[in-house]
Amino acid sequence: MSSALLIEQALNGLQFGVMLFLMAAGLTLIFGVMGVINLAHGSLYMVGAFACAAVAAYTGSFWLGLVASLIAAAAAGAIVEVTVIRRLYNRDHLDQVLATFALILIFSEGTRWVFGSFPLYLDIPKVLQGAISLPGGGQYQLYRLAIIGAGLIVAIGLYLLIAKTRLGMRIRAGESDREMIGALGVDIASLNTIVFALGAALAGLAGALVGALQSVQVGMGEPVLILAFVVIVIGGIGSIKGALAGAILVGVVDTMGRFLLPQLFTLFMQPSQAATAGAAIASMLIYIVMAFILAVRPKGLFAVNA
Amino acid sequence: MKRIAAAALMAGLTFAGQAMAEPVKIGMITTLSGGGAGLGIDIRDGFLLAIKESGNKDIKVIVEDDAQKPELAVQIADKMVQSEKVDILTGIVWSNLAMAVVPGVVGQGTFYLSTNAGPSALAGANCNPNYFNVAYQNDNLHEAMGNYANTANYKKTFILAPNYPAGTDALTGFKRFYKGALAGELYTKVGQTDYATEIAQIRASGADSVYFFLPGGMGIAFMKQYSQSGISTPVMGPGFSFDQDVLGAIGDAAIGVKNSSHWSKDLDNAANKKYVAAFKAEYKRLPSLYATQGYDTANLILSAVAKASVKDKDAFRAALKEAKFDSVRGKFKFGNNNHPIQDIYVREVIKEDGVLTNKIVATSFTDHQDAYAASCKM
Amino acid sequence: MAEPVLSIRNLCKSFGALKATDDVSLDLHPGEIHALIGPNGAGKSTLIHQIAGTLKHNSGSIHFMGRDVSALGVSHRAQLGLGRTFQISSLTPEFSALRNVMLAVQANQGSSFRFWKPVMTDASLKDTARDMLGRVGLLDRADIPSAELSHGERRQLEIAIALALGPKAFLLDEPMAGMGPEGSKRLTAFLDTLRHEAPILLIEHDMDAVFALADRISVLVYGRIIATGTVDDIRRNPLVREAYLGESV
Amino acid sequence: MADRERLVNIALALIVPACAVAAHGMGEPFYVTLATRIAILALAAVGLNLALGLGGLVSFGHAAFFGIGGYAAGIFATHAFNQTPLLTAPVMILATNQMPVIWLVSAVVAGLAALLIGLISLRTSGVYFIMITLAFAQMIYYFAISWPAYGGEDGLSITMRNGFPGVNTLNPLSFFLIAYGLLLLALFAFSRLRDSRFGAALQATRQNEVRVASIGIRPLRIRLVAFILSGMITAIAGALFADLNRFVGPSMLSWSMSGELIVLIILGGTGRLFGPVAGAILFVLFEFALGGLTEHWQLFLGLILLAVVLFGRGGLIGLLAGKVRHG
Repeated sequence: MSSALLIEQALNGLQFGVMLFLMAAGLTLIFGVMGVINLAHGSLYMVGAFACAAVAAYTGSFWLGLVASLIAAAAAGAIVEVTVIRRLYNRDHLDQVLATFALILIFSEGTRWVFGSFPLYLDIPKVLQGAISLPGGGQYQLYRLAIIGAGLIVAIGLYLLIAKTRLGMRIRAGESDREMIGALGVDIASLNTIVFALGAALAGLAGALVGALQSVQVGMGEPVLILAFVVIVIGGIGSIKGALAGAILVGVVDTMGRFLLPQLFTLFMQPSQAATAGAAIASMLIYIVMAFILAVRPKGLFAVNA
Repeated sequence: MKRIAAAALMAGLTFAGQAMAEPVKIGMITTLSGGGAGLGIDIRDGFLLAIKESGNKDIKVIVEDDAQKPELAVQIADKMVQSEKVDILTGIVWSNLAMAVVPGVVGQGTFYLSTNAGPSALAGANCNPNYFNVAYQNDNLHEAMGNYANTANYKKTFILAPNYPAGTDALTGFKRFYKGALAGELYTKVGQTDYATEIAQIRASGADSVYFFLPGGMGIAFMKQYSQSGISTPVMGPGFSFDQDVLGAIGDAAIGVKNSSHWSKDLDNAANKKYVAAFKAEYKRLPSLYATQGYDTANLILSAVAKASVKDKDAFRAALKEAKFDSVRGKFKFGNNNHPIQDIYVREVIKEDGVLTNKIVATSFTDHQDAYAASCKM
Repeated sequence: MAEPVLSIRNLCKSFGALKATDDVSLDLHPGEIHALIGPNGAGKSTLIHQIAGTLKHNSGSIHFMGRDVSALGVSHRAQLGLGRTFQISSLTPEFSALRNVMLAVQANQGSSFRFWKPVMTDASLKDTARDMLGRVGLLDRADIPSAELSHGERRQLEIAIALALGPKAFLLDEPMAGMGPEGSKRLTAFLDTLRHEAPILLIEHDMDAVFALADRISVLVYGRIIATGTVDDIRRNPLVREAYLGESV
Repeated sequence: MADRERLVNIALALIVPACAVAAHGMGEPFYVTLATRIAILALAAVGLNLALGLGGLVSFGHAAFFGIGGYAAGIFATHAFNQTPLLTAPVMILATNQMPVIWLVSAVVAGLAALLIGLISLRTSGVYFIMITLAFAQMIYYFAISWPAYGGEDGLSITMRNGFPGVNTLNPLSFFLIAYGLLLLALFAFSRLRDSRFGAALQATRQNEVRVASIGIRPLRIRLVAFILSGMITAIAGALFADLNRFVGPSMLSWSMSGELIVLIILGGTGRLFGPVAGAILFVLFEFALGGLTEHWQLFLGLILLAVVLFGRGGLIGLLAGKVRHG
């Protein structure tokens, strides 16, 4: 295999990882501040993708769609927080799991009711079509590079938000001591709503960005949700840094596994068999990696309050 | 309690003579919720359209949603057979659901007519006289494309499919007829939505063509990403990856793609013209392959009902097997294993009045039968 | 002098820049009550946590019954005979007082992997547990869920649980807290007899109780032990008077 | 209160077989099948209730054990039907179609899986535990999909339902009675275990882990054993479920199946002896009734679940019999 192909695959892994980061960052932020596990995070991703596709189809502009996806997902997140999640802060995780599981059913069927049963169309914007040359003679798609860039900007933005702003200070305070920030006179209720909407907006952004690459359809959020869980478990729940590291690790391991394992297996198997066996192991690879990491570090790579 | 779509309610008029006929109860289990709902809705709509057109008020259709869950499909099938006492079951979209439901249903002596799924297990050694497939055997469309790849003079095709039985069957089907060399063979994760890795490998392989089998959202994602990546290597796929239900989501990226199908909107026969017009009038959209299979299945049942009582199993079975109905596919007959012997065409995706659709460009097979018929002892 | 039951040498624990335990050495001899006093935030509970194993120390050693227990977990140390009460009552809230103690008896018997016989018909558990509740004067509250007990009653229950473990040493973290003068007096009398069963490391703010009970006292200030000695030694120690007694007595 | 719960339990214990027998008498085998489905799902949930209700271990991966049991039944049935050995090397193992053997195998295999999963996941708690169990179940799910030997995504059809000595399992009522008998057995075992020394330690571990450790009981061991027993019971239910449907496939291992098992318990009442039974009755009836009403039935199912979590705490048993009292 050529080095150009390897570089291209590494970039693919990075891009996949960055997309997972957008999902995982919201999940981990919500958990860190509110202690809530939100299974419906995948639904917010779907909401973002549908909003983007619908608005882009209506206005003809991907960028308006992107804005719409942020607004729609943030709004959906805020509504969910105010109507449902708020009642669950003092409940155990079991109730949170069940309530957000119910929300998945409601979101999925609700979306299907509104948008119908057929997948929607969403294409990448004109400016980002095409590819650029890689060192070594390869080509890489501009849009995917843009996703990597957007993800890194979000990562830096989140870092600045949490490290430098008043909101970030409150988030950090909330992570370490929920009662204390109440005592300091911070309005916890609105802080929670804002954080939840922020996490939702990140999921919506991921949905919109990815929606242009794949099919915008009901149920698109759940497979990503489970991967995002793996990411934050590996990274350490509640840690944004961990989410970034975990996401890129999962993205690269998954991509490279799919790429290299079948080729590795051809060394001692027939091509057809190697292809299926390699693919089978590749599909389990990130879970195996997760198991190993947890065996060594039960609280993940960047454990909060270890 | 149940959704009863009685043809009589829809068609209105009743005739004294028909009122004497024995009622026929048909149970339809199909996917009406979740990500795969579009396929089931098309099957149902096509099926009910044919029943409505017939004006036959003795046919009762009970429709239920399986949510694409095999366990739920089995439960509904049990209910329909044991409690509703339906005479005929139909409607399942997915092979894994069919594998869960069909053996039990036909084992209990109920007729099952497949509107889509055609797993090889039910076509070969486990064929059953009460099981009729009105769609295609799963391998057929892939075989047709393999055959077409020879005609198109492709020498180095890259093939890929999800890593599950239907996927390996698909590529086996393609290879059964394809004579060139393989530039590569890949199995992707079921439900995978990002194909950058695979596309990079296709680009690096120097293939002269690509054949893929990626049903549903997987195919949409693959086609979009493939076209966005700027590769110009021609793509081939089975018809259902380029049919009316998904073309809108793929967009212009699909234009020019060759795909195999046993039906196309532009097939030149009277039944098809009438069907396409009626479907558009009724549902305000173009019919898909799935809708067509539902429509043909309903018409097959109607033709058998006209000949024999559904209570006389042997006579009714014979009437079904005769397949004397006006198929929108033009000609249609069953092989020894109750699977279709039919022509399979190669279509090309075009844009017509601003809508993406297909037109036939070649015939890959004439009177094609599946590869498993020989192992069916029937 | 007999071998100490509990022997702590040069124990250190820091949280970031804060030295919560700073080179602490301490012995607990058979039959004695060794009181640990110090102002709030001096690191008394942190020290108890390290002895019990709920916190890991950074350096130094903890020997219990002649054995280095530094590497052992909480439950292992408890099995060796460390009977601990918590500063803030830590019970199984849904269980009655009796069942709380029964669980400790069961743990002491080392037999939690019995799956079939109902505990409520198990005389060996029930009778022993009732004895323990009787000893701390809680027998008439045996069937009340521990969440519904009064604060003082929960303190008594903590001690009953520790008793049920038949420990080789007691670690009592402010057992008198919030008890009221009458209760404190009774508990003081009770602890006075308890020292013959096993020595007690006692953390307590109630100075009357400490001076009445303690054979020796160690004074902890900012994580360091500034003095150890008899009651009279400590009363007279100028360092202690300045750092501690001067402010709080 | 305790007496009222007993009354509710007896009513629940009688209502399911009464319906099954009545349906059988009226020649409505489907309703017998529905009752069997209730019994089997309840059995699976009894298993989960051991970990979740008594131990507070919110396992979001119990579908793994359910599916392992299902595959054991499917694989044995296939080999027995084709008269091929299960394993030829290193030792020849022949397949049997006798349910008791299959249940034993299901339980042992699931127990081993639970041991491995438990060893890693039980070192964590709370949300970590939820997500890790989910992730392990997904791993097994993907394995089942891409493992071609036993059908992969298509699953495995069971041509002949497995047998039980002296009983015709093809008769719906007989099969119901087997499933129901096992359910009663599991409920009995659950109640004994809950009141036993182990049960006391397990429930105490849920309430206050530090307290349990400080009296010398190792919470990890208690939880691990509970998790294993829990997985074993759920696996036996899985074997029955495959026999009921005459089919096993990866969907039995899917995360939504794990979610449904949790739903059953909460609908019925977490930690309550008959909670799983009440929950299974409600869930199957919802699915059955709503599914026939509208194609958007999952939306309404979601709304009902949400209402139960937000307002109906304690589930059906909590509603009928009041709060839990511990002796």
